[in-house]
Amino acid sequence: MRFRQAIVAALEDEMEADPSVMVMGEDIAVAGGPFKTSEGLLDKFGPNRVRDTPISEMAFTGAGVGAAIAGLRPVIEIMFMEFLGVALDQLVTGAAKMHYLSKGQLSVPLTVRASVGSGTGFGSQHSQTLENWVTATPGLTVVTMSTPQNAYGILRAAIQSPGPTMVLEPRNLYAVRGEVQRGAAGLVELGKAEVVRQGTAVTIVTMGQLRTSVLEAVEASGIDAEIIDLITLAPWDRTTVLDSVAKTHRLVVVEEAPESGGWGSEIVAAVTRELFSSLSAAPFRITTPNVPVPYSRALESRYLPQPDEIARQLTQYQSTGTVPAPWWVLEGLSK
Amino acid sequence: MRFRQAIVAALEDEMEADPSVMVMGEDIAVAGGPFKTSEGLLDKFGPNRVRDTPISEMAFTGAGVGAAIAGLRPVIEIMFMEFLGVALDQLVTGAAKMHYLSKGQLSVPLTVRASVGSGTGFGSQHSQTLENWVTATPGLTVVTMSTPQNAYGILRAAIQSPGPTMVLEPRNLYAVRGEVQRGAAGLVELGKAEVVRQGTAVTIVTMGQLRTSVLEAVEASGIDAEIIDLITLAPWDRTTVLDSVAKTHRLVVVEEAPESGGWGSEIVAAVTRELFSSLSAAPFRITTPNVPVPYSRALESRYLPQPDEIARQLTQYQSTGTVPAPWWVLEGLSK
Amino acid sequence: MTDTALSVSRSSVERRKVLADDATARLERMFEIRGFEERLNALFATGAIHGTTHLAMGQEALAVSLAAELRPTDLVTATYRGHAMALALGMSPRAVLAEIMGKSEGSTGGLGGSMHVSDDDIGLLPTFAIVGAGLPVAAGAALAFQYKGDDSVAVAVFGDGATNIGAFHESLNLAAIWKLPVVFLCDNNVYGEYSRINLTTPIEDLHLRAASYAMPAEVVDGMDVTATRAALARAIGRARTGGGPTLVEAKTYRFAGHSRADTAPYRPAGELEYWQERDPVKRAREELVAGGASADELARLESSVGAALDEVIEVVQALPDPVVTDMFNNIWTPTTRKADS
Amino acid sequence: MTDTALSVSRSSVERRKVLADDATARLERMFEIRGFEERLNALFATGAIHGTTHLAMGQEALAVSLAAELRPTDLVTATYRGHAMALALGMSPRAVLAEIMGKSEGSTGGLGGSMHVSDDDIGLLPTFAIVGAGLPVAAGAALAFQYKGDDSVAVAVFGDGATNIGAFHESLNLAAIWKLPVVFLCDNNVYGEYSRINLTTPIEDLHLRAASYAMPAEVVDGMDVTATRAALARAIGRARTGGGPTLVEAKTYRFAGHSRADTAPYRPAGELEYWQERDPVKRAREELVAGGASADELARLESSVGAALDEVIEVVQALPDPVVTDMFNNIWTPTTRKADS
Ligand SMILES: Cc1ncc(C[n+]2csc(CCOP(=O)(O)OP(=O)(O)O)c2C)c(N)n1
Ligand SMILES: Cc1ncc(C[n+]2csc(CCOP(=O)(O)OP(=O)(O)O)c2C)c(N)n1
Ligand SMILES: [Mg+2]
Ligand SMILES: [Mg+2]
Repeated sequence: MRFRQAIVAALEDEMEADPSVMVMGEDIAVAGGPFKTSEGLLDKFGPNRVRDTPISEMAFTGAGVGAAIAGLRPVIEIMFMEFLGVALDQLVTGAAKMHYLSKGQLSVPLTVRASVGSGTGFGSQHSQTLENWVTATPGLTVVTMSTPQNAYGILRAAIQSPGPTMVLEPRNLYAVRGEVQRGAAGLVELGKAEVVRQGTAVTIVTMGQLRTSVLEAVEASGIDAEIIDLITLAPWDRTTVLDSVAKTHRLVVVEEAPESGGWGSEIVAAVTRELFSSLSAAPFRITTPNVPVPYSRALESRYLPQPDEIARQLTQYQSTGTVPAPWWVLEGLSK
Repeated sequence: MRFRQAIVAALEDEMEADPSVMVMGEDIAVAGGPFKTSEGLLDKFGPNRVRDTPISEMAFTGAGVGAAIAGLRPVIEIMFMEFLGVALDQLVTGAAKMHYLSKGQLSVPLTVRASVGSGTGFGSQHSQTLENWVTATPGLTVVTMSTPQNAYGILRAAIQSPGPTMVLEPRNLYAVRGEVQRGAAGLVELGKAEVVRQGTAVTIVTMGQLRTSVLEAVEASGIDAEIIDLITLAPWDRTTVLDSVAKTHRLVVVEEAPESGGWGSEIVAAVTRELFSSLSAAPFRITTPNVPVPYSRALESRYLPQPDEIARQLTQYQSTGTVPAPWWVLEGLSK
Repeated sequence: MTDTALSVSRSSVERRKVLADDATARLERMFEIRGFEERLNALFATGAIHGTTHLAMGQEALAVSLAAELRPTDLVTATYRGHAMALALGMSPRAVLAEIMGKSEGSTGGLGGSMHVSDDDIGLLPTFAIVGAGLPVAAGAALAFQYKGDDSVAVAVFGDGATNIGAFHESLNLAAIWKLPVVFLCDNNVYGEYSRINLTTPIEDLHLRAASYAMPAEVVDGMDVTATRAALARAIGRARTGGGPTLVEAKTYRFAGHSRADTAPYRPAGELEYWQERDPVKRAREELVAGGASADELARLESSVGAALDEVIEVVQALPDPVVTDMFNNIWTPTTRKADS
Repeated sequence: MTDTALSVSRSSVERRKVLADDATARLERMFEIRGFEERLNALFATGAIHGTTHLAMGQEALAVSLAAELRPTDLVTATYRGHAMALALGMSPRAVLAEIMGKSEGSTGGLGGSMHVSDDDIGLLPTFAIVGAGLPVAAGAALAFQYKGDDSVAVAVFGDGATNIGAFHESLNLAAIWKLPVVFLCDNNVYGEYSRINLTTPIEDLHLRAASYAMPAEVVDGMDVTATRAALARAIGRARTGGGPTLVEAKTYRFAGHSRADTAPYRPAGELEYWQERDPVKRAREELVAGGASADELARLESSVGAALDEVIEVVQALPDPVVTDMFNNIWTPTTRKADS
């Protein structure tokens, strides 16, 4: 099935399993969702459990918080991650601290899904990933997805989790197809990274839509890389990453986030702190440039690190042990 | 004068110098500001230029954007950084991209001031620093302050700058006293870090209210540290930091931000990338723990890295070359 | 007549229950709230307390009438100006003060503080420090009640100033379109921080804003405990019986400044005095006396409440602080979850 | 009669100017907008364009009447559904299409795209892709005009759905309390995305929401270019002469789906047809003919506009893409500033 159908399947299976699960968002009911990630749910579960909201992200995100406190397991859809910019308060300053501010009495089993990322021609206000809005928030779990299978398993795990969980869904993957194992076997454990490919020469940490590009780049370059899909970004799986770098002695983070402020710095800094003396080369990040996401297809397709760019940087890194310059430096632009 | 009076002085001098400078915010006019950072301005400049707003951060932040585009130089006060959680959209998704989205035709000479940080007993929803909400935003300059003198100079420079600038003011410093040189000599250049103390043994990067704690810790420990106050957090001054670490071969970032998601990882990752082979020990960060800011004075006073904790970690790092554990690990808490 | 010393030691649910049918108990609770806040103010002045506080003197009638009408299974979102509401709803002065003083016995173990008192037993969520933030959350709780088909009600308490923030508008719209069992209770105390309402809001009768949502509205003299209770009874009853949300505007007045440091120099001359004439505690007392109660007995009740409060302060001051590692408590992560289960 | 081929090559200010006094020019512009969007839709269907687009067919009268009333020195914030507004205000089809096609000649050099067309010469800010985001910005521009004592006016154009978001409420309140020279123009086209207004909004007459801010309001048939222009003239005149803001609700209808992929299966039967009877282009044409214009000449005008548009499409498709390093243009930092000066 397609990635977006895996989302539907996860919602459907959780709604079947637990009558307290319900979904809300803009045009998710009658229309089945702007990205068809809730198609058929209204027919199956009715208007009490599948609700179209007004254009009011603050109200329905906050309503998700209140409903979660009062016993439901709401799943909120934020159509584009940017729209949290009008409602971030409810999640970061509110929901994430509710357990803390109630001495553990209250739980907020809320799932907030948001589509993220570039590649679909939506321009600079509908293409950011913006993980940094939510990652420095103790009490909030942040996850992302990269295949139809893990989309299914992660979303189900997020809905089951008793704390608030932000789910970042790479919009550009919604149409991707893949096998999906439904049911308990398809679940994904939150807080655990996935080792996508075992290798000994270098550890590559990535997530979201770049997982596929990294795999392609690794295959093209013939480097024996260990590829880790982080899946849970906060709190991320230090053990899996550290164990891998302890073995490979090298780290590259490939991320859809700007060179400045991107999430990969956290991985690099933590790994360097713990494994400095066993590193055989500088850890580094392959990122997007420090620019708003450009619209023109000719530009947007270069904005995100492409397989050939990743392969080029990896190859240079592995052969010289030095950190390669990104394409824009090679094209004469300073950082 | 006090830090908060240096803010007033900066506003006053800019308003004198440029009739297009005006200030808006909640209770900043008649009452002189909740933290008295605009005292006397209403009397001096009148109600057209000094405006009390309704409790509507989205409206008045956005109004600042519109007024800036239409020729004013508005200075917006966000009383507590958290309140941007209801208005972040206007700054990150809007203002920061306006120059880009107009082929450079439009400028947004907007200054958004927000008080940040812990230490004043305001609890978990009024004590965060939240730099990460704004730092991955190409087009937005983010600065902070640490002394009455640089508060004056930075704020004036921010108001003069043709791009949108977010000014993070450590609330806990408002009452601090210091000499302030007004006028051109007191200006601070944005984009440039300040070397607060020259030294050869280790580079310490810090900013905001921790600058003083770091100075104290360095003096107490007798280590010949080079202390850099970042001042501009985005885009930060890579040259000054890299030059310093090239000399000292060591880096410690001391920051008021959680271990996960804090801004210091960016510094560590960039320095490691550029100077890996010349580092003599692992760079690391001294941070706050991954918890919401606790209220009880007994706890809040430990939340922020204290001079003795900083000195302890520095001393161990310098004497052993290994990264020390933070206090909470010593007290039996895992990360 | 309720015994104060006893009521202090009762559970919050029991402390709530006595208000429904006993006018003297309601007056007693108003004495308690007023006395608590007066003492709190004095404690702050001595530096014994960290941070800030927001007093609700003048607004006691509203708190007590809401408490008299709600069930403990209903749910309330209130604000940083929430001590009166917390005491009225049933929290003991000891629990509230311990939290404000950052003691480990406090309702959040001293981790939340003055702006976040809470008590799950009586449905009081940690009070909200962000203006307007409680409204969507109350709407969401109401959604859960509606969803489950139970007849509980959610109440969002907020100020006049909060009616200018987006969350107010969005929440009322959402509640109206879904006919949620929620009461939006606007405590119009004339000021938002240091700004009089006319400086920030183009209308003074905030209940009129309900028309934007085709929502029923009530306006009531919030200094009058009897009238307020009747208005709230109508709104709560409507919500409980499937009639959807109501916007209730209670006209009150903030006798104290906005927060600790504020002496309210911005008040027009005579305004405070005008409202002090309408002091809700005074009025509730007069109403009781007019109904036959002994003025002397009420005075004795007031001083016994005061004495009990003095005792509470002594006790709470001696309570232990949390230990430093307590700051790591109650932060949910996928890993702690496993540890818990 | 205006020559289309010529008007296409005129400056945006000149293209604006012709609308004020010439009903035929207004109809011509409506032909142009309708023709542009029809062709755009077809182009999208062939895959020649990346991303998404939002058509405003059925809403042309509103765009043209606003353009006829505003000065180029006024300022407009519009939405992602902004091509009609951009063309009406004066942008050439070539500039708009080049941007939509991501060409370097586009109004932002192809960096912004369909949702962010802009032209500083006529005060059209990059159109807003976040619902409601343009309202506070328009209020701010109006504040600047008021501050400087100049008689310019700001206009925020937004949809019915946008009246449910917080920014709408906050902006109207702020504009009202400060009496800002701004017009809030709600293009009530009955739908927000795939949701009919009655499913998201408890009232259908959105101008009634002005009462929450003691703000004057107008409601007008937005399919009627003459009536709409008159209503806008009153609101803009009020703003220009110190009378403060107005909320104008124009009743229109969205003939197309929400965006590229949407075929609008959710419409009640007969609704589209009802509104197509009221097609603003058709009505404007009939009005002109009733006033004595030759139907044949208007038909020729329409086809010459179409031919000119076909030419524009040919030309724009052949224009060069931006070069990849262009994505680094126009990002302000303290360092670029020094480089610039
Ligand atoms: C979003 C937000 N903006 C500003 C503040 C600062 N603030 C705290 S209380 C207050 C005044 C609120 O006035 P009102 O709603 O009338 O409630 P009252 O304090 O009178 O009970 C303000 C502006 C805040 N806490 N949250
Ligand atoms: C804050 C925000 N939420 C949701 C969206 C997604 N969205 C884009 S257009 C739209 C519908 C807007 O409806 P309306 O205001 O009536 O304008 P129309 O599209 O009909 O012109 C929505 C929900 C958005 N862009 N911004
Ligand atoms: Mg008030
Ligand atoms: Mg619409």
